[in-house]
Amino acid sequence: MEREKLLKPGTYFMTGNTAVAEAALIAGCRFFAGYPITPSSDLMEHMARRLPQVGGIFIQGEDEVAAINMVLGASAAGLKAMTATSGPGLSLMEEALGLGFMLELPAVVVDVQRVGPATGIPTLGAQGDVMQAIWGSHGDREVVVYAPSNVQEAFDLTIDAFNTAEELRLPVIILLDELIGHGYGRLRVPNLDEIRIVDRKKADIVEGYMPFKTHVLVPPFAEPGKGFRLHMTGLVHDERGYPVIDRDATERLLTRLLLKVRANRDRLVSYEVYPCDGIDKAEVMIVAYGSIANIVKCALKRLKAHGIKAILFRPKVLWPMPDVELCKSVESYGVENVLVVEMNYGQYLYLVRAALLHCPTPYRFVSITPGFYPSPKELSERILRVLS
Amino acid sequence: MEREKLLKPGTYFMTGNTAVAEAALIAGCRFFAGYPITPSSDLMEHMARRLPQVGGIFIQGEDEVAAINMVLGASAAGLKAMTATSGPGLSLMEEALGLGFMLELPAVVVDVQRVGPATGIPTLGAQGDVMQAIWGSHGDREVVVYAPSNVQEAFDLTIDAFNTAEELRLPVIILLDELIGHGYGRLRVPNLDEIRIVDRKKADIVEGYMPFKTHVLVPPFAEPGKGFRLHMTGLVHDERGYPVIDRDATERLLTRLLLKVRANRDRLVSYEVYPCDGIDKAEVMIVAYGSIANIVKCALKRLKAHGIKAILFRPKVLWPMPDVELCKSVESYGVENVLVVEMNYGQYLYLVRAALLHCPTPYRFVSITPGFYPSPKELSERILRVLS
Amino acid sequence: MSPTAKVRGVVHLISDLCKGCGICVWICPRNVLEMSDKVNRFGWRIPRVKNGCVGCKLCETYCPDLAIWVEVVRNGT
Amino acid sequence: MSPTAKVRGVVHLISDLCKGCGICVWICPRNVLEMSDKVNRFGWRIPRVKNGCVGCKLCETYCPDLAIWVEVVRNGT
Amino acid sequence: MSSKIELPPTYKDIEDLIRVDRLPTIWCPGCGIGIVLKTLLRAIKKSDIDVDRHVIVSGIGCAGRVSGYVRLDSYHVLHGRAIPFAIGIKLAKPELEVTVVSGDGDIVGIGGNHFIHAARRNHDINVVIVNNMIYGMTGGQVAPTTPRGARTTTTPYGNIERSISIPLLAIAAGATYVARWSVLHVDHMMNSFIKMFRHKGFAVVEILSPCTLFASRNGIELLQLYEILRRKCKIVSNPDPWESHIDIFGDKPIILGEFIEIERPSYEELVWSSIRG
Amino acid sequence: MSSKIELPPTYKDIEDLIRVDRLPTIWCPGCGIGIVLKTLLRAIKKSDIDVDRHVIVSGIGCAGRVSGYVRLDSYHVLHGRAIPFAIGIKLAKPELEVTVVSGDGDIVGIGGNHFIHAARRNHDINVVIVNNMIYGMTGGQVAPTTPRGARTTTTPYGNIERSISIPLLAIAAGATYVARWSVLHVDHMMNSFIKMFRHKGFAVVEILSPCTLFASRNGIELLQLYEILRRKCKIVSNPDPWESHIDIFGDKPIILGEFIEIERPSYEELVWSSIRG
Amino acid sequence: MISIRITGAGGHGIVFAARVLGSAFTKRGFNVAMRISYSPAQRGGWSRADIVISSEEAIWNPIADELDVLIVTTQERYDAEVRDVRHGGYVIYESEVVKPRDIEGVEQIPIEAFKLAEMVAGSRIFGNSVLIGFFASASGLIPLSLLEEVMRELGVKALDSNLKALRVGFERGLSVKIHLRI
Amino acid sequence: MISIRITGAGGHGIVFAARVLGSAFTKRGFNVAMRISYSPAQRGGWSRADIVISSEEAIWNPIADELDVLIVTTQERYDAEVRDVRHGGYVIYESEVVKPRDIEGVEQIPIEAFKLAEMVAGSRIFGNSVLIGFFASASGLIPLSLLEEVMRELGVKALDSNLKALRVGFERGLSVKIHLRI
Ligand SMILES: Cc1ncc(C[n+]2csc(CCOP(=O)(O)OP(=O)(O)O)c2C)c(N)n1
Ligand SMILES: Cc1ncc(C[n+]2csc(CCOP(=O)(O)OP(=O)(O)O)c2C)c(N)n1
Ligand code: SF4
Ligand code: SF4
Ligand code: SF4
Ligand code: SF4
Ligand code: SF4
Ligand code: SF4
Ligand SMILES: [Mg+2]
Ligand SMILES: [Mg+2]
Repeated sequence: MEREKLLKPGTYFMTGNTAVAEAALIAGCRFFAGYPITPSSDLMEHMARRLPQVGGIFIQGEDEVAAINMVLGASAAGLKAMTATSGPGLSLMEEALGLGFMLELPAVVVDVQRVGPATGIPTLGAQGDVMQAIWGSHGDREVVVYAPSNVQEAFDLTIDAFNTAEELRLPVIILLDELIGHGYGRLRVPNLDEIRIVDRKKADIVEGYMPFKTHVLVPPFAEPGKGFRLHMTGLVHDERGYPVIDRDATERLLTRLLLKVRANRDRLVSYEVYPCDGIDKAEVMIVAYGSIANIVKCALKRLKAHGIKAILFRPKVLWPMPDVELCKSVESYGVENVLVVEMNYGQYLYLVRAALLHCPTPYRFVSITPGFYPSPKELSERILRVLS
Repeated sequence: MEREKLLKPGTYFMTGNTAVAEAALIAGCRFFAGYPITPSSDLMEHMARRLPQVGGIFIQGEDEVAAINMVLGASAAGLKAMTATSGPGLSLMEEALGLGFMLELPAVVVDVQRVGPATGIPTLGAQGDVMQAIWGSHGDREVVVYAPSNVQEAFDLTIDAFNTAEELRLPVIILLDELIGHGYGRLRVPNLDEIRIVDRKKADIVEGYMPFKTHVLVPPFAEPGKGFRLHMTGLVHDERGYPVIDRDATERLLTRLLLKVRANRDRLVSYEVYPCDGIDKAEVMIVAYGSIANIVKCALKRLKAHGIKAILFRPKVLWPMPDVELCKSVESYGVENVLVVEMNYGQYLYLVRAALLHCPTPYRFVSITPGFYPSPKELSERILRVLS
Repeated sequence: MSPTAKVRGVVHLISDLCKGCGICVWICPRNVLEMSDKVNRFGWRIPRVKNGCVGCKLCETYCPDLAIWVEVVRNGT
Repeated sequence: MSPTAKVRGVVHLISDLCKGCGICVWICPRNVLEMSDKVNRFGWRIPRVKNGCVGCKLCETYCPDLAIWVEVVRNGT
Repeated sequence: MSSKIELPPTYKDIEDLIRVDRLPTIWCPGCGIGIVLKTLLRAIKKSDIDVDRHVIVSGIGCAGRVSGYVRLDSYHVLHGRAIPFAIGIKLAKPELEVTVVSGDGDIVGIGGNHFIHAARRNHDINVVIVNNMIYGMTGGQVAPTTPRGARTTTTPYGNIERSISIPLLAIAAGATYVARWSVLHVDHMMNSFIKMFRHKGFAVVEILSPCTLFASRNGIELLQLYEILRRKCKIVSNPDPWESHIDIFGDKPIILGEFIEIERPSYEELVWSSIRG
Repeated sequence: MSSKIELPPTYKDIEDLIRVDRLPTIWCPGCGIGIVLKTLLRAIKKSDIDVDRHVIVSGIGCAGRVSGYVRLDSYHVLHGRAIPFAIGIKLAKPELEVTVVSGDGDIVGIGGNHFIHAARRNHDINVVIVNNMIYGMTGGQVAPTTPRGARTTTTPYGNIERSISIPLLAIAAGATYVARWSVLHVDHMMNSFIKMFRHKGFAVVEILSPCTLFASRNGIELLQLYEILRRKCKIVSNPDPWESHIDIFGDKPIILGEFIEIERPSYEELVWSSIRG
Repeated sequence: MISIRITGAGGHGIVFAARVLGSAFTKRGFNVAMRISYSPAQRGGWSRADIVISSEEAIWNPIADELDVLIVTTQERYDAEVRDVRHGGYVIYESEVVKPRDIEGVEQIPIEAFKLAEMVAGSRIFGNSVLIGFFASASGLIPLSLLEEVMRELGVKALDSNLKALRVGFERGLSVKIHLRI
Repeated sequence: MISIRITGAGGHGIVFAARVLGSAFTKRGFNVAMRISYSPAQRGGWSRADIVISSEEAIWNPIADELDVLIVTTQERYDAEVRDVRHGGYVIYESEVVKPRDIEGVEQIPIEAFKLAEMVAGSRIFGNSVLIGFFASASGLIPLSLLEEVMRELGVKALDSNLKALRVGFERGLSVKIHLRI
């Protein structure tokens, strides 16, 4: 019955925010707690309408801190849970993202980016929260950061995001920006059977169950109310979940948690090289993601007209970073110049530079004024100026 | 009279937290709002006792968000203001750090780092908040991050931090860790006259005063109550302080704000190369900062005994990063291997890698378990293992 | 001023400020105002003034946009 | 049990659990307990039991550390 | 866009306090916030405090935009954080008269904790809450003040939450002056504003203000909301805060009035006297 | 450190609910939290709810450590955030009986906003607040509950803030069961705990608990604090929440009792019935 | 690849019109990217939809270098946006409210959408549907039946009136020729 | 460079003793780095101060490879920490409570600090001052007058009693020789 209420297979024309919401429902999300903020509010509003239809719970919290902690609580109780926000809200959620990581609670956080810092320009998109998504919590925590660049990907990567969150038991982030969130595009929804849905592995009741076993990367999940008598704490803890102050226990816990992402990087990494065929050598490789990558694609034609052979390297997953793959592309295409294009003043740029150390290549940066998407023509002119 | 109540010139044996507090008072700090958190609470407690003695205001907020916003308000009213916290609190303050940057309000935020993420280990030090300090807010914001490695530096860099905050009108961060914050060490306080104290430039009342003039990097500060009838907003704004949605105005505002740090990087950058003499070639350059750098210094002797010529490159200011200077040292010492040592699982490492792209050199990383300071012997053994 | 003195009002509209909300129309106790078909340069339909204003200034008081004001004219002056 | 039945108590201390806070000493209506010089393995001074316990169990009830308990012995049994 | 707009002569008294170059405001046609704005400015003019000593702080939201239209020292800060920012200003410069003007969601939603603790400490600041019973700026989501049953974009099936009473919460937390009016009660509002400037301590004035979005989400016209206010508001002297919950679509009257006015040393008095003493 | 500790036979009834392997607790000698812990566990045993359906959530602080000593599904989350986390659990699995146990600072200091809005929405969770009138875990700083005049590490010259009354705040915000006891009122406490488990809606039980740090910062012994409680606490039936401010060093009695017990549909009831309906 | 902009006042149903067009192109198998923008004011002001239709799978960018077609319903928007139309492009304007300037190389096509809507559907608010129909037939890119299908699927209120307006617009467009290649 | 550790129970005044020593070395012109640690329990438990004294300007590290001197006042700490003392190092232990094990190459020096404190100053709580005095004279590194000066400056309560305890400790230490080189 619930299944009937999910988005039917077919072709749609919808916004990125709606696509994320519908994908979440299909992925099994049955809990949403949020707090309004442009340009993510319509995603929340969609969930407010849709969740009760599929037997799920929607609640608007008194603030973002409440929302993310409710999400973690619901996840602790076994539901797939999600929130959506924009930059200011993500800032407020950072502490809890660390808790989710420490308690190994799956959760999906959508950040529909707008111009920052502070209140910035609420209605216009940007790419200013990239480093915050990766590094915004205190202490060492790993996260998986998805950066869809169109409505179809918003849908597909949301499914992936839930699957990853469940499989690795950690909070993951989906970075949209206003242009993708509010922009409409084509969405093809396959038959539900063709969509791979992962549910977290549940623990069986056994005597001596260790909720934080360290010889498996992702211990099975124990649901409350089943008799596990489980203790979870945001303090550094041992295999039983008890707080400890001990070097080995700390090292064991933190490295295991980090390895969920680090040891799985090959599976998590995702990127596109465009055009995918017809080119075997490129002087310039442009690194871009999200909505900006779309404009880059259009600009490539113009660059070609100016005699510049360029390709786009587009991470779909920003973190873990496709750094090895980036270097491979640099090498296999004989790239002479790497050009990072972001709608911010230099963020992912630093990680690209760190990656390039493995295949030293000159690099350049094109900063696009947050909020103001250039046309392909404007962008290609900017690029030409930087390259010359 | 106030001056008499400041720490007298002389030699002291005190904790890093106390040294920061006393330096703040000397630098002119007259407002502190905070919220208790180990291992920074004693800094706040010191201010609670000392501020009223020098005519300053102390208040404990209901949470960290209140504390940092009170600090910004007090700064907006013209006082030099400060707060101190640890990782979880810094997470909660990130949104307001962006506001301070946008409103150009000087403020000093001390983060006495402990083991994270989440609650982690409250009583033990770590270096896990480095990337958060640099990248933790949404949107693009610049910050200056100080990383003293002993009590004397805690004092000296706090003076610098206030001066920078006032001069550039922005929030700056001082990163301590538990070992420096709670550790005792020698402090030599010079005559007050020998300490350079910078006060923000104040605006004069003139018709048509532009609070956010864009042809000066740091516009003079207008105090409320003086008739300026000033408007400040966290929205993107024009020279009058009015919110605007305009590409040029956005570009002008954001680049000017970022340039405060970027254009001043040469003056802000600070680092030590150790030993500062007696070595002209080093196979290995260790990059470390804060308390870990002290242990590295002691370990160098042991490395030498193993026939390894190594030097320490220690940023005192983590951001802006001494990247050019790092490369210069790599080149001038003929370094063959760079070794980053941090008490985390790899943070500053990424920025070191990005820097090394300008002087490609093999690198290694030594991760020290957060909370558990190694002895020089343990550390040198770790290093030897990594190098072999 | 004697309470029986006859008072009337002359209503002025700053059409650029008006947003056509109709509060003035709604609140006027004498039905002096009604919405017109005229739009201002921001595209808002603005009210029209009819006769019978007694100068009570309710319209002025409750206009959120400072767009309407009333000149009170005392009898004989 | 008749209300006049004489009741006494035998007080037991789990010394490992005691933190020597003295609540039991303070609360005992019969002054049955007093702090001793004995320390337990965590270094806490622990109380000593004297005579006269009436088995009211106040000490047990208010010991925060579950360290003291009272066996109530009824007269004649 | 807004070149050369001039205010009517009847607003000459407050013309110097308005950023006329920013008119018309961004508010919807008929939005009550404009009435609050002009009443506030008139009260400032009538207060015995030099206008240059008045400072306005607001958070984010439609009501928060007030700070941008006043020609006064004014700060438009983070969503929910106007109160701590204002406290920082007031503590630093006690000679300033600091007034927070912001929305219901901003002050008692996300900012609720600052609100209750500022009331408790009796900070000597004024808080004007424009209560439109909804999150206006973000497009009409449920607010803590939204009446039970009301429809909003996040309560498409009707709100199941009880709405908060701002006067009751304020008094329970420790506020020392608390009043409630609607935008239809301009004289009372003005009077309360003047009182709150004089008051030494935490003063809260809640103003009920009709919102287009609240109306349309609930299938009525904005003017019908005004009509409801006109019909249902009842001014009570010494009103009982326990009776102050707002039942906008029900039968119960909406209680207006001054709920409390007491003296208690403000935080600023105490802290400054301890420093000077 | 704590090998082979065995509980006294009189605790056999709750032995299975205690993580005996973690004893002794980290709490100071004489800390009242231990009394709350054992009373809570006894109440859980006496509740009609299967122990496996009980869930404990706590924030950070000395009182927050309770969750680590109970052998129940238990979550020790962020400072101030136990309530939203608990709400998440309860909404997701309404069959669980979710109880928050945490400190005064955690719940009404940093967590104050969650507290008032959870009360307003009448979430069907229980909140036990161990009020020691100070921030214990961090070494004795002022809390919103610290009495005026009291010394703490951050009020070295005496506290100038008014302390909050938890019952008053809870009721004003909308809580439907509110009681206050001290650790010296074990039977009443137990009774209230059992009641709160039965209660459908937001139930708050405040327990006054002496703290070594509060005592020593104010120049008295811990046992003197116990003595003050014994002397000054007064159990009142239908106590007036406005009279519930605590004046620990003054002459006024400390009012204990059940401040409110009313029925109002809980958020969970409403949301689940709308989904099922 | 073609780019279309529809713009006008807040109440003109711009977004709805754009969604109908976008959905129709999507159903025809194209990649459609669309962006919505509003004037900064809280209420009132203008709205705008930019649609880029592409036959290349990987292209999802709604931001075009220049417009092939501008559909506009207020003078203010006309004045602000007409310069974005490419040489050889088209402007379709509501001829009751918009007074076009002379522009070299741009074909400007009037249609009294509001009046027609009022006539056939009883209200000017269906003017947007007239415009969609007009563009569809003039460009020859979308059959009427597809538009009707989309409108039904979108679940609009007052479907009948919208359909009426749509049809009259479509009819009018038949006598006009707009040459576009996707 | 020398490293000293002082450790014992929570109430033993460990931190105070360490601050006095650290301040005295600082006043003698050395670089002193000191670290304080506590057992995890909220109250009670142990405390520990590690002091490293260096004559090199740039060295500020309180974490030593091994201890030159361990000063200890509980059996539990003795058992836990004695292994950190280097070959050739020293242990100064409170002889009433600590029963030392036999350790090759480590000189273990008893002093009944608590009893002496009780005798000369009226309370065992001044045992920490006895230990400082004892170490100062035994090592010959700090003159009595300097310790007295530091104690005065630190503004301790019960200064007189502390000074008495300090002096008796210093006296006792004169007959012992600890060889350390900074
Ligand atoms: C941290 C943060 N969260 C969310 C927002 C988005 N936001 C802007 S205004 C607003 C609510 C406005 O409601 P209210 O305070 O009632 O003011 P109104 O617009 O109704 O006057 C929200 C949620 C934000 N700016 N910052
Ligand atoms: C975000 C955050 N801020 C601050 C802290 C530090 N902290 C831990 S417990 C605590 C206060 C504890 O006081 P209370 O809640 O009254 O509990 P108690 O220890 O008195 O039982 C604080 C401030 C923290 N862990 N996280
Ligand atoms: S109340 Fe003011 S804005 Fe509204 S219609 Fe009347 S004049 Fe225009
Ligand atoms: S002044 Fe009074 S009578 Fe005259 S138009 Fe205005 S509201 Fe009507
Ligand atoms: S009350 Fe308990 S812990 Fe305290 S002294 Fe008595 S037995 Fe020991
Ligand atoms: S049972 Fe009662 S009488 Fe006996 S020792 Fe305990 S408190 Fe005293
Ligand atoms: S949304 Fe509501 S509060 Fe905001 S401007 Fe419009 S009417 Fe006013
Ligand atoms: S500090 Fe206070 S609350 Fe914390 S354990 Fe000690 S006595 Fe208990
Ligand atoms: Mg509102
Ligand atoms: Mg407490």
